[in-house]
Amino acid sequence: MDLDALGRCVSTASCLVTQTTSGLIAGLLLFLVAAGLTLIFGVLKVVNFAHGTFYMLGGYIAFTTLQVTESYTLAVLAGGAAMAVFGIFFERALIARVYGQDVLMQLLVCYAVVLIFDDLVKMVWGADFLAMGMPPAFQVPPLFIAGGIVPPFYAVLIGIALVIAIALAASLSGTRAGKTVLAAAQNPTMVSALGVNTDRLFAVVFAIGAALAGLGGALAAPVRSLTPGMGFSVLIDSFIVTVIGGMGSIAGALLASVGVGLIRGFGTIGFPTFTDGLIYVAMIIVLLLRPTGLFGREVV
Amino acid sequence: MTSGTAMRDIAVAAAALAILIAVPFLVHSPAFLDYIIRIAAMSLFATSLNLLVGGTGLVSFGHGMFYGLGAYAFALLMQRTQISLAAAAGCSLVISALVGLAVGAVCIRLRAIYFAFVTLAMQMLFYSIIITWQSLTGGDQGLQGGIPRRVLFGFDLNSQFHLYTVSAVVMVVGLLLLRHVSASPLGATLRMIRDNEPRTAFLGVTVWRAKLTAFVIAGVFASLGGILAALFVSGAYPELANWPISGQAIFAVMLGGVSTFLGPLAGAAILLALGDAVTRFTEYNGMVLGLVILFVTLGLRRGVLDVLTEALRRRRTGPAAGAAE
Amino acid sequence: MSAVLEVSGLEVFYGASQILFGIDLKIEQGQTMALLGRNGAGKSTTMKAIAGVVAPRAGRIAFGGKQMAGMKPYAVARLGLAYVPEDRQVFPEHTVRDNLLIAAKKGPQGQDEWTVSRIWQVLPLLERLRDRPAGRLSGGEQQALVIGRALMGNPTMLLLDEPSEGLAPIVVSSIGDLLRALRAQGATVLIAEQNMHFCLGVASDAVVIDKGKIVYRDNIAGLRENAEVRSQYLAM
Amino acid sequence: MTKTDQRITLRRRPLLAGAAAALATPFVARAQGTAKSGTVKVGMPTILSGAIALLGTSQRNAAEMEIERINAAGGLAGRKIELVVRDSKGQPQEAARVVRELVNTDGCEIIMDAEASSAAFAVQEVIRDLGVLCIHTSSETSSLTADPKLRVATAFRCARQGVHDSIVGGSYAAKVADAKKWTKWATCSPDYAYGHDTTTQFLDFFKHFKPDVEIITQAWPKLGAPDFTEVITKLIQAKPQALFSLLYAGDLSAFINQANVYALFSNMAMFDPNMGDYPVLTAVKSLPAGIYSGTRYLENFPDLPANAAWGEAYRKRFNQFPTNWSWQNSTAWMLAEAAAKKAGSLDAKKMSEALTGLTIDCPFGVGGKVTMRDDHTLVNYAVGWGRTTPKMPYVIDIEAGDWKQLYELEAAWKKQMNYT
Repeated sequence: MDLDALGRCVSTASCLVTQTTSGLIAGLLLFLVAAGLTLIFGVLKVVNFAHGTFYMLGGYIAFTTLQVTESYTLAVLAGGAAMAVFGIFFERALIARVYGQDVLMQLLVCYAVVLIFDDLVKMVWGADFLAMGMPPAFQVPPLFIAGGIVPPFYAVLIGIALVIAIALAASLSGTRAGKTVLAAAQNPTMVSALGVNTDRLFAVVFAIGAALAGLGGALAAPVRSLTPGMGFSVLIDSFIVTVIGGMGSIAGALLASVGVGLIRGFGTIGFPTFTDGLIYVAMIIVLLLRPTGLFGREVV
Repeated sequence: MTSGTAMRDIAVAAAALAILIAVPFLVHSPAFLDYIIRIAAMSLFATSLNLLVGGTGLVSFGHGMFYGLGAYAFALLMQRTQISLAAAAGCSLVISALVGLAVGAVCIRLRAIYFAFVTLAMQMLFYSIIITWQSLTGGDQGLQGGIPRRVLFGFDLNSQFHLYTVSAVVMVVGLLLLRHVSASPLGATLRMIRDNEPRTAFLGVTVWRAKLTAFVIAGVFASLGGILAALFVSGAYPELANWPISGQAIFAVMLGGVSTFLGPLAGAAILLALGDAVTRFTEYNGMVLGLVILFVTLGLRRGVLDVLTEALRRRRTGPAAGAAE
Repeated sequence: MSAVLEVSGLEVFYGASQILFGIDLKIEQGQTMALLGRNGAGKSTTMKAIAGVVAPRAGRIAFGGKQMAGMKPYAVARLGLAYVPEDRQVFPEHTVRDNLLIAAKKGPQGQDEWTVSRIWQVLPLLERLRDRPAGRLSGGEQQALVIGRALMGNPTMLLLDEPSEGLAPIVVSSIGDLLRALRAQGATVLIAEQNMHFCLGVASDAVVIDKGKIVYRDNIAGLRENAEVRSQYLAM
Repeated sequence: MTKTDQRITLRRRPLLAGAAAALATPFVARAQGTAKSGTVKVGMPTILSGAIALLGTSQRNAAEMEIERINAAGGLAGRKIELVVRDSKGQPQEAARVVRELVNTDGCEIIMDAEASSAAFAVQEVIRDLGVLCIHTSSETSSLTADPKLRVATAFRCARQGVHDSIVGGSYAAKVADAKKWTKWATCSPDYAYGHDTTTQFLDFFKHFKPDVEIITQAWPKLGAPDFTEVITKLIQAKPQALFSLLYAGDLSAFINQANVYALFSNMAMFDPNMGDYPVLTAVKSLPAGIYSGTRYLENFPDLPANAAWGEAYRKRFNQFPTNWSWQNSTAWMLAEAAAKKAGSLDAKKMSEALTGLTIDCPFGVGGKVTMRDDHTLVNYAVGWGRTTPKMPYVIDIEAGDWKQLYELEAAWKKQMNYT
C-alpha cells in the first residue's frame, strides 16, 4: 500500500490526467467485450463463458488477415465479421439446445467450447505467443493533452469504442428492431407470439455480441500478445464489469468498465500489489448494496 | 431419517470400506492407490457442492475456495506448529466453518445467478490474497518443503498404503455424514427451499438459517477434501484454490448426476480417470475433455448415474422399456 | 361455411401430469366463441397450445386448413392468429406506442389495415397514454393495450385469455364494448373466461371445459338457458 | 424419447468397454513397462497447453535431439532411452500426480522435470517420496536447491537461476549506470513470487555495486494481464532514468508494444534479463534498439562453434528458434549421459553420486564446460548481458558474467539466507 503516492498523484494535474486516460483506455476496450457479454445475457439469459474465446479468435483472425492483406482496417473487420458468423453457428448448434436449462448446463457447454478452441488455436497458430505489431499509421509519438499523455492509437480506440457504445444504445432504444430486442429480453414468448421470429432474433443478438468480442480482440491485437488461452483474463474482467453494471445493462457495463479501468489506473499507484483484489472487493460491495448490480433487473 | 435406511447406509459404507481396504492385499498397484486417494479428496469436494447445487438449489461457482482453504489451513498448521495431525485437521475444519459462516452470511442474500457470481468473486478474492500474501503462503509457488506427515492413530502417512487407508476411511465416513445431512430434516427443508422458496418461508422455516447451515456444512466437507488433497501432494498450491478447481467439481457433479447422492462420487471417479487417461494419450486433453463435456451436456443431458437409475427404474416398471433392452 | 380454427384430440402434458384430454373445437368465420370453465379446468392451456406457447403431445390444430400443432408461437402468429395471454404481458419498460409498434405486421390483402391511429380511434384512452411506459398503466389500460397490440398484427383471428380477469366492472364493460364492435366488423375471436356474465354479453357461441375435456357446446342463448350446466361446471 | 435412448444405449456398449479398458490401463500397465528391460524409460512432466506451452514443446524438441544422439551412441549405460512426455498443464497437484504415475505405472527410472517453478517444488516432494533420479530443467527459483531443507538426495537442477541472473545483472547494470550517471530507477515485474523475489535480489546486488541508486517507483502488473497501460503511464509519470523489469515471454512482448505507443523507451532505458530469448526477440514487431538484455539463449553467446552448430541444427529440424529451456534440457541429457558412463549403472543412488560435482563438455558453458556443483545445481553456464538490435543476431555487445565474482556473492547470499 502506498497512500502517499496516491495522494501525490491525485493532487498533480498531469498524473491525474494520465492515469484517468489510461483507465479510460483500459476500461473502454474492456467495455467492447463486456457489452457483447451483457447483451447476450440480457436477451438470451445465457451466461456466455465462451466470450473470452470470441475475443481470442477475433485477435488471431485479425493477425492472419493482417499478414495476408497488410491492412489493419480489414483485419479488424475480419475479426468482427468472423466472430459474428461463428456466433450464429455457436448459438444455433450448441446454445439453442440448452436454453431455459440449468445455468450449470450452459456453463459446461461454454466451458467445453473454451477448452476445444484453446487447443484448436494451438494446433493452427502454434503454442508460441504472437505479436501483431502496430500498423504504420499509428507509429507516431503520443500527444500531450493537459499535461497528460494520450497516444493517437488509443485515442482512435476510445473513439471507436464510444461510437459503438452510442450506436448500440441508439439502435436499441431508437429503432423498431432494437425495441423488439429489448422487448424480447423481457418477454421472449410474448414477442414470439406477436409474430417475431425469436430464433433468428436470438441468433442475430448472439452474433452481435460475439462480433463485439471479436472486434475487441482484433482492435487490441496490435498492442497485446496472442496466446492460446488469452481470452481467460478478459473473460473474468468482462464478467466483473457485467455483474457490477447489472447483467443485461449496456449503460451499466459502460459505467462499470470505466470504473474498473479507473480502479486499475489509480490502484496501481496506491495499491500496486492488490489492484485485482480491489476490483473483487468493489464487486462484492456493489452486489451487497444492490444485489442485481448497478442497473440490473431481478432475474429469475 | 428412519433408522432402517440409516442402518442400510452404514452397512453399505462398511462393505465399501472393507473392499477398499482389501484391494491392496489382492493386487499390487500403486497407481490404483493414488487414484483412490484423489477420488477421496475430489468426491468429498463434489458431494459437498451437490448439497448446495442439487440439494438446495444454490449454484455456487466458488466452492473451490473451501477446498483450497482446507488445504492451506491444514498444510500451514502442519508446517508451522507441532500439533498432531488430527488436531491440525480439526482446526482446519473449524477455520473453514468460520470462514463459511462469514462468506455464507454475505452470499446467501443473493439469488440465482448473482449468488453464483458473488461466490465466484469471493473465491477470486481468496485466491488473490493467497497470491499476494507471499510471506505466509509462498505466493504462486505454494507452500514449499512438503508437509511433515506425522503419524495419525498409528498410521504413518509417509507410507502410501497408510495414506490410502486413512483417505478411504475419511471418504467413506465423510460421505456417510453428508448422506446423513441430506436425509435429515435439514436436508428435507433444503429440498423444499430448492423447489419453492417462498412457500417454504411461508411454512415458517427461517430460510436464511437453513441456507447458511447448508453453506457452512458444504464448506467444511469441501475443506476436508482439501486436506486429503494437501496430504496427497504434500503441500498446498494456489491452483487448489483457483476457480478451475470449482469448475472441476461442478463438472463432476453434472457428470455423475445431481439427483442421486452418489452421483458426484461417480462423476469425480469418471472425471479423474478420464483426465488421467487423456493425458496419457494426447497433449490436446482440453479438446478431448471439451468433446466429452458436450456429449454429456447435449447428448445425455443428465449425469451418468441419473441416466442409469432411470434406466433401471424403467426396466423394473415398464414392460415396454424392458423389452426394448 | 368452413371452420377458421379446428382443434381435434388435443392432449397436453406438463411434465408427467396430463392437463388436456382430447379437446375438440371448431370456430367459424365471424364467430365469437367463449371457452368457459372453472379455474384450472384447462382453458389457458388450450389457448397456449393453440398459440404454440406450449407444445401438445397429441392432436391436430388446423388454422384456415393449415396444420399447425407444434409450430413455434411466431409461426402461428404469422398465419394470422393473435394471442393475448391471461396475465396481459405488456412490455413494461416500453411506451404504449412502442408496445403497439413492435407488434405491427401486414395482414392479408384486402383487409382494413390496423394502424396506430386506428387503434387510437377505437381505444381513445390509449392515445392519451401513448408515451407512458406500459408498466405504469392500470390493469384495465394494460388490457386495452394488449388487445390493441394484438390487432396491430392484423390477425384473422384473436385468442383472448381471461380479458376481464381482475379488472374493475367499468373497465370490463368498456372491453366488452370493444369486443362487440370487433364482432360487428366480422372478427373471429376465441375468449377463454371464468366470468360467464361477461361472455354472455359478447360471445355468439360457447363451449364449457372441465378437467381437460369439453363437456358442453351450444350457442350463447342455449348456455343462457341451461342452468344445470352453469351450476355444475361454472359454479354459479 | 424412449427410442433414441435405446439406440444410444446399444451403441454405447462397445464404446464403454473400450473406454473402461483405456481407463484401467494405469492400474495394470506396470507389468508391460518393466518387461522391456532393454530400454530405460525417462519421464518428462511439463506444460504443453495454455499460454506457456512453449516451455514444454521447446524442451521436448531438445530432448528428442539429444535422445537420438545418445541412443545412436549406445544409450544410457547401454540401455536405449524411451521418453514419456506428459502435460501437467502447469498445475502443481497435477504435476505431482503425473510424476507418481510415470514412476509407479509407466516404470520410468529417471524424471527429467520440465515443470515451471511451483510445479517443480511439487515434483521435488514426490521425488523425496519415491527416491528416483530427477533433473529439474526449468525451475529458476534458487531456493529449490540452495535451501538445504528443500534439497533431495536424488534431485538436481540443470537450469539458470534467479540469484545468478541477479548478481550478473546487478553488476552489469551498476557498470552501465555509473557510466551514464543513472541514479533514479524504477522496477516493473510480474506480481508473483518470482517477480518479487528476483526483483528484490537484483536490487540487493545492484545496490551492492552502486549504493547511490534510488528506486523511485515499483509497478507490479499481474501475470498474463492483457493490458499494461496504467502501469506504463505510472512509470512515465515517475520519470526514472532507467527501468528494471522481469516481465517475460508474451507479457514482455505486450509490454514493449504498449510501451512503444507511449514512447516509453525514449524517456528511459530498460533492463530485462528475460529479453535475450528468441521467442521474444523475434515476436516483437518493432523491437526497440538498445534495451539492455540478459542472455537466455543466443546462438552467438557463448561464442563457440558447438553452440552455433547446436542452434542451427535445432532451427533446421524444428523450423523455429531454440529457447532458454531448450539448452537447459539438452544440458540435462548431456549430464545424464556422462553420469551414466561414470556410474556404469542407472541406479538412482549411483547416478546421483556420479552427477554430484560432475564437469562435462557442453556448448552452453563458459569455455565449453559446465559443472553440476555439489549442492545439486548447475554452474559455469554462459550468462551475460548485451544490448538489443532489431535484426539478427538481436543482441550485441554482450559482456559475459564473471563466475568468480558470482561464486563469492552467491556464497554471501546463501549465508545471509541461512542456507549453509
